[in-house]
Amino acid sequence: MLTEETGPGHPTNGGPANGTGSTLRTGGNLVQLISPEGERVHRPEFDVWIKDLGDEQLLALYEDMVVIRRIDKEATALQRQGELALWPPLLGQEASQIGSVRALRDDDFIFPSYRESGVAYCRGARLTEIVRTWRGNALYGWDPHRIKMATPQIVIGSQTLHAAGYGMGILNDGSDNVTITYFGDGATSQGDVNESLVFAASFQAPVVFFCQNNHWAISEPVTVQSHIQLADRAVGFGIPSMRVDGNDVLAVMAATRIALDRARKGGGPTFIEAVTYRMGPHTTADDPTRYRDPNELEDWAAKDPIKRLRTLLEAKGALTEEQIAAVDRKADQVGADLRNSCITLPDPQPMDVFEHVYSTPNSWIERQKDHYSRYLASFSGSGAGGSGSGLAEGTQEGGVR
Amino acid sequence: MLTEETGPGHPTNGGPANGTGSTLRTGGNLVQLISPEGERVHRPEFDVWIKDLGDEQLLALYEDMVVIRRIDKEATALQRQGELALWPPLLGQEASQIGSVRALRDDDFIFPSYRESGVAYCRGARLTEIVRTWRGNALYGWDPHRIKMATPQIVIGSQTLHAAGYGMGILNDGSDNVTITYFGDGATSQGDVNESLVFAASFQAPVVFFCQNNHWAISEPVTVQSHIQLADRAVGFGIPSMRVDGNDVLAVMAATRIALDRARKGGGPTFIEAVTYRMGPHTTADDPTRYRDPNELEDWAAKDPIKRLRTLLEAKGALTEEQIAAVDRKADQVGADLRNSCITLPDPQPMDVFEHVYSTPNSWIERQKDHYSRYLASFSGSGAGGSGSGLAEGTQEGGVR
Amino acid sequence: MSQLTFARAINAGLRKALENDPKVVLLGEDIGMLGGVFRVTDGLQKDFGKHRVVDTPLAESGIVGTAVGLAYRGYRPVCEIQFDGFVYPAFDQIVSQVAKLHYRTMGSVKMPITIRIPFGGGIGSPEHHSESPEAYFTHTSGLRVISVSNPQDAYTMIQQAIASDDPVVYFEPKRRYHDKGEVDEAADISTALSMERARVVTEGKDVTLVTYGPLVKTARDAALAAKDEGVSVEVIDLRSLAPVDFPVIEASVRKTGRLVITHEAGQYGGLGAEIAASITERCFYYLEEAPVRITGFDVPYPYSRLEMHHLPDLDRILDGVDRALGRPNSLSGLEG
Amino acid sequence: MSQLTFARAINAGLRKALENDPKVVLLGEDIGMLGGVFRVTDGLQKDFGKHRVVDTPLAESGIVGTAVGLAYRGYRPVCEIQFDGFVYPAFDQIVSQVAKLHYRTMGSVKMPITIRIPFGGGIGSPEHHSESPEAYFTHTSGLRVISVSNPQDAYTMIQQAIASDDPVVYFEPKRRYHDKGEVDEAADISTALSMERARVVTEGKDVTLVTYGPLVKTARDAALAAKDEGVSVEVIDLRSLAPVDFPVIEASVRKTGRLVITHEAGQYGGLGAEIAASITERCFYYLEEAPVRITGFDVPYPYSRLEMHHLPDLDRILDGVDRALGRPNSLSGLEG
Ligand SMILES: Cc1ncc(C[n+]2csc(CCOP(=O)(O)OP(=O)(O)O)c2C)c(N)n1
Ligand SMILES: Cc1ncc(C[n+]2csc(CCOP(=O)(O)OP(=O)(O)O)c2C)c(N)n1
Ligand SMILES: [Mg+2]
Ligand SMILES: [Mg+2]
Repeated sequence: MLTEETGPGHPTNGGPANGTGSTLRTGGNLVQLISPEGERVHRPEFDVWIKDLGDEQLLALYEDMVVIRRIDKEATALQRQGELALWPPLLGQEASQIGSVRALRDDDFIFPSYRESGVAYCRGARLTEIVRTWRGNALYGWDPHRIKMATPQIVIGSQTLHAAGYGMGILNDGSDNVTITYFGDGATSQGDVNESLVFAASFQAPVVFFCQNNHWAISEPVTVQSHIQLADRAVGFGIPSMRVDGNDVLAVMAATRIALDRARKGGGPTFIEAVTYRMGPHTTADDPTRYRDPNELEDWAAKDPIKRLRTLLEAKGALTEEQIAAVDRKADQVGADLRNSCITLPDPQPMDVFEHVYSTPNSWIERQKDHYSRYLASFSGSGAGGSGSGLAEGTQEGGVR
Repeated sequence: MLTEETGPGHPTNGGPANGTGSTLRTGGNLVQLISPEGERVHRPEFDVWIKDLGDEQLLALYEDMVVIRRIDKEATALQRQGELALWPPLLGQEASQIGSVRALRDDDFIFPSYRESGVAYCRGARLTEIVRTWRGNALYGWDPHRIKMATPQIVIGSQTLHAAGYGMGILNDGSDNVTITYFGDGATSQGDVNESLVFAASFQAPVVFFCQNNHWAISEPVTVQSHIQLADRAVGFGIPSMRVDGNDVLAVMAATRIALDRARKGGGPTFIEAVTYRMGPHTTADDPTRYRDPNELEDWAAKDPIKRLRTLLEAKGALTEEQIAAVDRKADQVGADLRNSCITLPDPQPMDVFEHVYSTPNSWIERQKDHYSRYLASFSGSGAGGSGSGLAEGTQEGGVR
Repeated sequence: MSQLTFARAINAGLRKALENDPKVVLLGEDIGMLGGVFRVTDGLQKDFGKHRVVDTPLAESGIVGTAVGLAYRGYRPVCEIQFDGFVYPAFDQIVSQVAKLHYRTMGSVKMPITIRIPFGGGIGSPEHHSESPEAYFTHTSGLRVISVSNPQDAYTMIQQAIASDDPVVYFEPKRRYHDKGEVDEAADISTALSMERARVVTEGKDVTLVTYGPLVKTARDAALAAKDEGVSVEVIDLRSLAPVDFPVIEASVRKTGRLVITHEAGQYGGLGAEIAASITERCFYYLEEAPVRITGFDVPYPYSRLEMHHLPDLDRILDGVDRALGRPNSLSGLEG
Repeated sequence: MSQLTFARAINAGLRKALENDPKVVLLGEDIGMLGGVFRVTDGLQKDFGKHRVVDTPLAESGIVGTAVGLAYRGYRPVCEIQFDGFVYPAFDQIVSQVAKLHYRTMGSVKMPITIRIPFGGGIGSPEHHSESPEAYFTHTSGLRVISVSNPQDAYTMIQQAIASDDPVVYFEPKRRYHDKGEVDEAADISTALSMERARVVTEGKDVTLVTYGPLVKTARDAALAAKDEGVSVEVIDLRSLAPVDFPVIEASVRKTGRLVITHEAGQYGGLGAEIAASITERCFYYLEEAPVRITGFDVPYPYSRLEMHHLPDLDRILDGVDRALGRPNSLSGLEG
């Protein structure tokens, strides 16, 4: 808890050595541990948090990023081919997603937005589970309790309050779990996100607020939401914050580890602004050429998160041609699996529409269900089941008619 | 607009000389220009904003505070006597209300909460207009357009968004008006208040956010809402803020003038935390002995806003016995007028219930109205009008029955 | 058996739930030290601690949104909304999260959240303190909505609501908080009447009168008054507003052929419309007259000196009974 | 006369309003440079400037709450809610402020705010993008609620809504955005049919079929199909959902004796319930059968590969018509 004396914007400085309650003030400067050119930048107070990462671990991070980019590419292609109804690309945000999710413990719970497919993949979501929502074959992706990650949240900002509540539950349990919630730059304007900061700060709940500032909320640049850095927002709630290069997987991981450690030790919430860029459209339904300067895209291409880790590893001699090829093969395999599991997804059954509205039978729904099954059964001509025709009206044979 | 370089919590320092966009950083220190003991404390950068106030003006502020305290006392008594259904006392917050409202121009618009009866009085609300809402004789107090002040807002925080929108309207008009919105410490937790800060900052709207931190939200101490100063909140939105002694009418006025000036000159919103204390219950329905340490009340009694101005004026020889008596007579007169206008308020007419739902006739309401007037007319026994009996069930004669 | 006020009965039910299940937590504004503005949670924080009975920051979306997170973590949160008119800031979390998460996750995530809302008028309060917003929730799939009319049900049904794996919105008729009634505190919630069931509280044969919450008392009084005039009114206390226990109403209407529904909420799209429509569908050939609705007017809740006009009372209900019976009434002779 | 898509017709109506009244301002997410996710505001920011067509921060309560403030300042704000499922964060501002301010201030403060909401399903979208929340608003006193079914009405009624001194919620059937129709851009909104009036769009004598928004087209198709079977269906496009123009429905039902209502929203407490209940009250002795409701199910909006089951279609409507006529139908033989 910050003391009264601390005043605005002055969370106590200090590295990890300070232990519980310590926090790093990043001020206006981005924390960056790998430059866009792939050089290792040293910042001792952050370096200490990633010193355990050897070549093997770095290679694994590289592989993760390559694989989730492939997932993204494949899913985008599937959407273009009509196999998915929609897809929200993560292109450009690989380091933010991988650096953060790989810092978590398996039993830490994640409350994502809709763009964290890479996080879900690392968390153990099956490929079918990742795509079926976007194919329109299910509302849900995976069982949140199995992989300790909620399903994609579409209502902007809602999930951050769930995280604050989950964190309050962790406190009640006396556990050292932490929960992390992902949200965008646009989301910071929603009342819910700000209320979540209030609750997490009030109860000192173990929550990591992970804001991926990808500079756009659909067509609105981040300056519509705020004229100052988003990282500053949290400070006004008494929550320490860090601003990191979101295209730098090491910086993201260091910051996330700092925040997790702080929370585990009872130090309460932390806010991380990962400064990154949405390289693709908002979703496959969007056309960014209507509102975005193509030069901006070029600038950010030069800061690519995968390229810079690759350059770093190559310079260290820690990434051979064979290793690159092996990673690409793995990515190809995942891409092929994704495609296959997508197009072979079984169609849902009509009566599924009534399942799981309630956890116990509900007289009103049961009656509606009964009536609809009678209705379907009345289509003598069309065999078992029948089907509605809301989209292609009047195309089917009449039932009892 | 703050630049990216400014970093968290560092609005540009500088006194009024800086002109547009200038703001005073108060840090952890309360701005105080009159000590609780009634001594004038000098802070040049604030003094300059009140240097035009001579003895006459100070006496007027004193009178205002005495009068609104009397209004409060009389209204509380009326409630105890069953003449008002409810009353939200302002006792202890006189300096916050007077220092701010008296800084405004007549054509600046006010969006209050429910506790700003003192503000309303100064603004020209009639005494009947102040009490009729609380008597249950009307939903509304006054015509907001007449006195440039919205009616009391009961839904916590809602009015702050109205202010942000009004401010956007001022910008569109190219006018140098400013709007001020009043809200409590508890309100700072509401999503709406935070969204209002987002909108005001985004559009640099001429809004003064006036937070009366009276330390309590009904039974909850301000620490439930925030562990750090509320003034710090705004800074994270890019809005400069000041923290002033809310029991010091001069400090409040100086700060409000600074904020107004800044807004008028296109400098955008400012947040003022007026640190004060709710000396009475939350409303007349509340019993603070259930949750509040009586010592706290004593401490704050020593910081009384009226007493300190009176001591200051007396020390200056600017407040004679006769002047004190004259002010008290004025207060007595206002108190008597208040009582009189309250108890003589005419009862509403039954059919008023249907008025003003829409601004033009609405077929559904017209029909309901017609049916209810037929129903009332059916009470042949009880003469014209009849009346429902929701509260005293079954007490009246049947109509057509 | 003890004599308890309505408020004390809910308090006793909450206490029982807190005792029986360590996962039950209460969240709300002023529910701790103060015991809630109506004292419904009086003494619970003292006995169960600040982690079980939580004074939250002043933000309703926050209260319900954090309850969702607590439910993810295995808790059974009970949220108090201080007054009916302050539930709307939480509407998004209720409608898009609480109500839909079970469906969204195909049953993986349960939302055993209870949202307590003191509702209705008649207490002389200012704006936003007397509303009847139940139809917003009954129209929301995924929620169960109940209301209680007497201390015994209040005691039992709050426990049933908390025990339910589905989210339940629990409407408390605030103007009855001080009414007393017998409460069997040993009542077992698993053998008590299910919270999905309605109850015939006064038997009758001429007219069926359906209501819930605060107006159950008024309806029973009306039935008594009607009896003096030789009209036998069957009063049904719905208890469950979503789903409504239609078989109970159906059985009654098949007997009486006449239906009156009364509630404080506005008529247009109120719950009475659903009941009138559904019963007309189910009992068309049994109905002697169109179902009659006696409700609050479709106006914002008026100031307190007018509220007795807005609220259905005994006489307005009896006028509706006359209408259902085809006897002379205030609208006699009106076409359509 | 020009051939315009639905979306272009609204765009033209907005343009006209912006031209005619400098106090009209548009607020919303992505409505500026992008022209809205459905391009309904395409080109308007370019032509009227950033102060008239405002890209707001991402917060719906903020959009509606600032619109209230703009209305205080004498503006006529038009808010765009990007999709139906995102209106709930603004619910409090709509229900407690927009709807009540005129009543609260006894007419001193007008709230000439229009809230545009693309609504309904059938476009294969993910969750929260296909809902039909109109009943929440029709149950809210102080609001006018309208929906449009064709480009001409879309063009005229958006202007009428903006010109209205009352707040209007304007529901746009998003799956019809690309449908084309004749639009007379010279149409005068003061002489055009009032937005409170319903319209008979297909005349008939056997059954009355009432609907609005996206299902008007479906209903007309159903009437055509029924004609082939010798059944004459009268289709009424409500246009105004609050208040409903009951006299038009009444007149039709007195003629046909049969009523079917269809909407995409869930049935329980949907607008269909009000219409069934009100028409039963007004036309009890003319009705040959109970009014029939053909609606979306009372489930959260399902994922897109199931939505064709959820949405009423031609066949389900015809099954309802059979039910209203007492002809064999899918529920024949069911008791009650
Ligand atoms: C409450 C709500 N309002 C509007 C939308 C429509 N919408 C979907 S994504 C989006 C922009 C989100 O931007 P940001 O938070 O920056 O996340 P990003 O998409 O960049 O990851 C909007 C407005 C929504 N999903 N929820
Ligand atoms: C949205 C909403 N929630 C709850 C309430 C009930 N309530 C009325 S006043 C109040 C406390 C407000 O505290 P604060 O903002 O500090 O203002 P103060 O009363 O101290 O002036 C509460 C919880 C309300 N009026 N509105
Ligand atoms: Mg973004
Ligand atoms: Mg306070």
